[in-house]
Amino acid sequence: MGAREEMQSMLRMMMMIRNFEETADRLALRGKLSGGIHNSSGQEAVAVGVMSALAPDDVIATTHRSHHHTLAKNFSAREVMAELMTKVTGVSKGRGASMHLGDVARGHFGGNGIVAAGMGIGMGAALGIKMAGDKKVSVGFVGDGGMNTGRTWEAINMAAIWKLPLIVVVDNNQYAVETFINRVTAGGDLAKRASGFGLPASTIDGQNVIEVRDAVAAAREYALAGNGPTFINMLTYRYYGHNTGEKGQYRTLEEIEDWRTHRDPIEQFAARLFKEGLLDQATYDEMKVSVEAEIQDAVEFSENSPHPDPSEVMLNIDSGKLRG
Amino acid sequence: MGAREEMQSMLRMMMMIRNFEETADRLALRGKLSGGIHNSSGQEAVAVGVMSALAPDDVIATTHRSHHHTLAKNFSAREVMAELMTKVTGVSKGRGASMHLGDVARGHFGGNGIVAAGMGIGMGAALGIKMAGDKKVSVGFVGDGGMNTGRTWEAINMAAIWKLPLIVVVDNNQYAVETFINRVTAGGDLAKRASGFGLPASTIDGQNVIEVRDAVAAAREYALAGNGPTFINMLTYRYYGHNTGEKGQYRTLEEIEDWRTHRDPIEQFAARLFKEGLLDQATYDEMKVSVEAEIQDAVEFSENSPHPDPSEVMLNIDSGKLRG
Amino acid sequence: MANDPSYSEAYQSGIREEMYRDSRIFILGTDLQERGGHFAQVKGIAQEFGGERVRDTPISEAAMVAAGVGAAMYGMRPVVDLNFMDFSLGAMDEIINQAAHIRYMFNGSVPLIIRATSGIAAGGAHHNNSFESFFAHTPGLSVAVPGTPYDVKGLLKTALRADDPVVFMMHKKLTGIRGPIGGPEDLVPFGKARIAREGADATVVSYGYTLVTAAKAAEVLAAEGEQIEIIDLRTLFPMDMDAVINSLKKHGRMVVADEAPLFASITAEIAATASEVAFDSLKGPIVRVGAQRAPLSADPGQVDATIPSVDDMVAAIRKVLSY
Amino acid sequence: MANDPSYSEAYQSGIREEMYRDSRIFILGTDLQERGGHFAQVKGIAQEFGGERVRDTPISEAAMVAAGVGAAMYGMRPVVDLNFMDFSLGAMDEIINQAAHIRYMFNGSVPLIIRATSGIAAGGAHHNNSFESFFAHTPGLSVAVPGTPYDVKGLLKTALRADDPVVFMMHKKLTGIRGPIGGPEDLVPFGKARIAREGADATVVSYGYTLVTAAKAAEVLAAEGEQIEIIDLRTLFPMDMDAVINSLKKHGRMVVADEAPLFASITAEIAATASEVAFDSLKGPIVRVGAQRAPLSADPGQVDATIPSVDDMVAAIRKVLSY
Ligand SMILES: Cc1ncc(C[n+]2csc(CCOP(=O)(O)OP(=O)(O)O)c2C)c(N)n1
Ligand SMILES: Cc1ncc(C[n+]2csc(CCOP(=O)(O)OP(=O)(O)O)c2C)c(N)n1
Ligand SMILES: [Mg+2]
Ligand SMILES: [Mg+2]
Repeated sequence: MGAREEMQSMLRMMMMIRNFEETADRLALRGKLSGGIHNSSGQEAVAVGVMSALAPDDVIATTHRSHHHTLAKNFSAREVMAELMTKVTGVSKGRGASMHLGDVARGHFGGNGIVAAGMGIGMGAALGIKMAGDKKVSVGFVGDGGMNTGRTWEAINMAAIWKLPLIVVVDNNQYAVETFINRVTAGGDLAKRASGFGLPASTIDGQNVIEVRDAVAAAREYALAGNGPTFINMLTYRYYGHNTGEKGQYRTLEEIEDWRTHRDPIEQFAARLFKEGLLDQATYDEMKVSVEAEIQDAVEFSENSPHPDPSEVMLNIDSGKLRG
Repeated sequence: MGAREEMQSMLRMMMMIRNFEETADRLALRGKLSGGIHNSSGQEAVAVGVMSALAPDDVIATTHRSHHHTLAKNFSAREVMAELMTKVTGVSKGRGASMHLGDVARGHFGGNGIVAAGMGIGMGAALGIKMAGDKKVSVGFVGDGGMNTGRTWEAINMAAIWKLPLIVVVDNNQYAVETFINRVTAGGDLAKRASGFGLPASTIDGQNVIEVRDAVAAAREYALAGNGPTFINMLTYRYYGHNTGEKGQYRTLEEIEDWRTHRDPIEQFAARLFKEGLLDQATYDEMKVSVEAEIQDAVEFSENSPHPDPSEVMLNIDSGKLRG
Repeated sequence: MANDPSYSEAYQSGIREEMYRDSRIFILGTDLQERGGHFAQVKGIAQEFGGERVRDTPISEAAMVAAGVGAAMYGMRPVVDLNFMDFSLGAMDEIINQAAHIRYMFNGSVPLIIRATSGIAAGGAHHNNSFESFFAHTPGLSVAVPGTPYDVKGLLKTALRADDPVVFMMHKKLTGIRGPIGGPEDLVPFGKARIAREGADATVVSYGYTLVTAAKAAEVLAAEGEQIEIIDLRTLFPMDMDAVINSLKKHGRMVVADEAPLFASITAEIAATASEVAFDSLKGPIVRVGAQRAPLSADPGQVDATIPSVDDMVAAIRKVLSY
Repeated sequence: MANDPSYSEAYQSGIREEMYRDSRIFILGTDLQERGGHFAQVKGIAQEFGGERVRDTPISEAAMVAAGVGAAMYGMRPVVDLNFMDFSLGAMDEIINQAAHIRYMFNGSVPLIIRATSGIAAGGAHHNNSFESFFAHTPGLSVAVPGTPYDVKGLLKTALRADDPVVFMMHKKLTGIRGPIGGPEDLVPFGKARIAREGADATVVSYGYTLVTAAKAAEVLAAEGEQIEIIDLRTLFPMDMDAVINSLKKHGRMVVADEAPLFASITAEIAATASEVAFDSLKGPIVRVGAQRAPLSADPGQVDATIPSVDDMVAAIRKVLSY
């Protein structure tokens, strides 16, 4: 893939995620999904930048806010939207909904309802990769809120001493529900906190998809060379409430507007591509149209898909090999 | 108390702890205790230095290896030895044995069978102190092994953001059972790890009782002034196995001999007092005799004390106020 | 009824009154100050008492409970609010090994409440565990499972005035139900069940949202002339086995129901003990109703298929009526 | 018998053979390499297979289990050795919310063994919890509780060849018992109880060390001419209720025993289900035997007073014999 195509496809993926999220949130507000969602709008560059640096069979494990990661890992809008509606055609066959997107066979070791649990699983996957002698990496996503969960540091320490091919990505939108990071997180820069655990750690602009991609690509090389894990704190922002419908007073409208206006990852990236001659208006407009069509198709597909059969709740709980 | 008396009493306390531990270990090997013990010989300066800087009603919470902390907090050799024999006259009325020494009313919030759990309780005590508006501090002891337990960092972060009057003391004897700290702890100096959590952190010589005392005294002032917690990593060494009878191959006899010969906290301190004219041979000899007598009395007392009544196992499980 | 306080408001009312009464009481947990907790359980309380007594924490469940344990030992009366009971998994050592065992060893009391919302609703496998049996099994812990606004407030008050660790489990699907509540001194004792509905033909023993299912089943059967008694346990430990046995002795027919996976759930304890103690009164076996042994799907239809329905409950009651 | 392998050696034998058979199997935990674990369960294994396949970990129970979960999802077959089951409290989310639920949602198998020593002995309250009922209650988990060296090895092999998370609980006080073990292909299936002693007059259902107590009680009663059958469950989930019911049907007299605090223990499940299923066979109520509801004291006399004694067991059996 040439640079132009690659850049355009990254841009399109971000646009698709944005459209997906805003569409899903609207559907949730209208009661069309199985519960609310955790909207990732504003954080697209993290997801797309990370995945752009990974190989298709690298592993990811993530959080309750994972639509963007999942779509960027090339799960189709159809199967993600269908999962939000808990349809059998969904990523998790309708059993997971918004928080539990995953498919082990495709290297997606799951979203997670439990803060920071996914990162630990990502660490375990990295151990699996190392034990199997494979040339892959595992990415563990965690939020800023997960920086205060003890298991996070257990996992990072373990990855560091064992030099596991793990990349810890902090999808740092600076808030955990209503709680601003600095209110509950001592010590300032998270990269400094992480570096005390003996692994390379940096803080980067999570709104700049190229910066994200390059940082992850470097970390991946480092891991594949047997050097172990890397910690990357990506500063980003979520535009909507923690979950569907939430309208908190814990941050100002000005703050949100400021990020939207001056640091939007999609607008920034599009502007850059325009400037560098890698994108023209017609292509951009076309992208918008095709993204809109893709999401509408996903909604239709999902609405037309059936829910899982209630009678199947006892299927696939275990392998059956230990049944009495 | 004059400097001479204070110094001598610190020295005597260290000597008493040493004698206590070696006596207890011998008793354990002869099956005279209720199980084995975690011998703290070699780590006396940590316990005595810390307690010398505290007020009597400051709170401590500690680990499975806590005889030295408990004795230094002025619990008598009698009641500690009796507890090791699970006698009713013991610190915990015979219910705790070696790992569970504690008496809440006297500011000892307990040894702990669970690595790093005591430190968390110490943090909670510091919160209690702050909420009550009292002028006290809480000391949470934790081993080097506990530096890799997630809850440790949760507690430290919480203490830091809330500026709790907590002093985290790492009783760092460099081994967790058979495991040398550097094999399992990434990032080198623990003080660096801790400083990423936004609190003053230092590594000091845990064999130097005055250095320990002064560091804790400073941390105490800092906490009482409302500035919050301090982390102090105290380098020390245990002379015996992890528990009674253990003779591992995980460290060399030379290493042990080296610490015993060149860094023994008691010998170093005695030599210093001799040199500074704060101790003479007659007093020192007298101390040895009186310590020996004290420990022998403790053993006799304990042996002559009864075990708790088996019929009382259902007493004092709860306050009774919620019984049906 | 429409003007009665909700289940969450009952909690607010109880905690507010007690916080005025006793300055040692304080609350800590995530997202309590502005949001008022994920179930509005402490809505407005931070505004009234300030950020020192309603503390927003980092996402550090172990440290949250440890903070509560240590502060309680020191003499304060903390309420650790975990929002969802599932998150207690991150603090199990602090709850089970520490909070529950301290008094026994160190002779200090631990007046600590661990509140969380529990029970089965939407949200999938990680937010819908049923840990009642874990906590009720643990020596040193008491477990409250209020089924009405009145009991939320009254049990909370009792817990806040005792000196012991209490796990306080409120049911998600009861969050919005309304009903009368008591005044400042209306305490509900632990270990005293409530007869939620009287009836002479058979008894359903339950708690939490399953009481609603049982009530619907009782209505169905009332139409057929069967009078079903419903016992609301209110606390799982201590458990009011006397109330259970007394009811059983009236007619010898009993169903025990909740929505935890059936195997080794708290219903087993009730059925086993009642079968042993009141064996001679039994007209036939006690029948247990519970959830299927499956992680909880996020799909609403599958949720309904996993937990007991009104039909399941009616069938179980009919079975004991058939003896 | 004196030359037979011990319970710990049976484990070593099983893990060694399986590690040769399947290179995906590896072990992680604290102090495994030199010490061989706190119960010598893996003594010599690191020397044989090296430090990559027997990994000494930091004291990070959550990360230990998470490492196992992720590696298992990736296709390896980790054994996470917690040494003491009590330390599982630090990894409860990883065990219950993660390991047990992943297959259901994400369609990947989690061939993970969580081994630890459990049961009541010395050491005090923090090292003597009984969590059998917690794990057996959790959908997605299986629980093995071998009572003999043979079953240690045979159940371990079965677990290592399946694709599911298994909690493998070995009893402290059985660590040194000796007995025959099977060869490389002698597997013991899950969910098949063992008749540890045959008898026609009454049955004791149990597992772990309590089997020893039961055997002693049976000897006492044999002197009086009573033939007591003892069923060793071997796994708590799946549970061989058929074996329990079949034995019960022979005579209608049953005791269910273990040493967990009685309230809401696994004995409740067995008694409740057996009472329900085989109601008509019962000569009288099933009697449960368990520990008192107290944290465990470190005093040996108090330990004995907390858990069931041979006398307690004899008394319970006499009670059912009296029907
Ligand atoms: C262990 C645990 N505690 C609490 C929660 C409730 N909770 C869900 S999301 C969330 C905030 C997470 O913040 P962050 O990690 O920054 O992720 P973000 O929502 O910002 O993407 C909280 C507290 C949870 N799911 N798990
Ligand atoms: C959570 C937990 N995991 C494992 C253990 C078993 N264990 C007891 S002491 C110990 C080593 C502790 O090392 P450290 O913290 O350095 O204390 P030390 O023994 O050196 O004083 C271990 C692993 C435990 N008690 N608790
Ligand atoms: Mg965030
Ligand atoms: Mg150590």
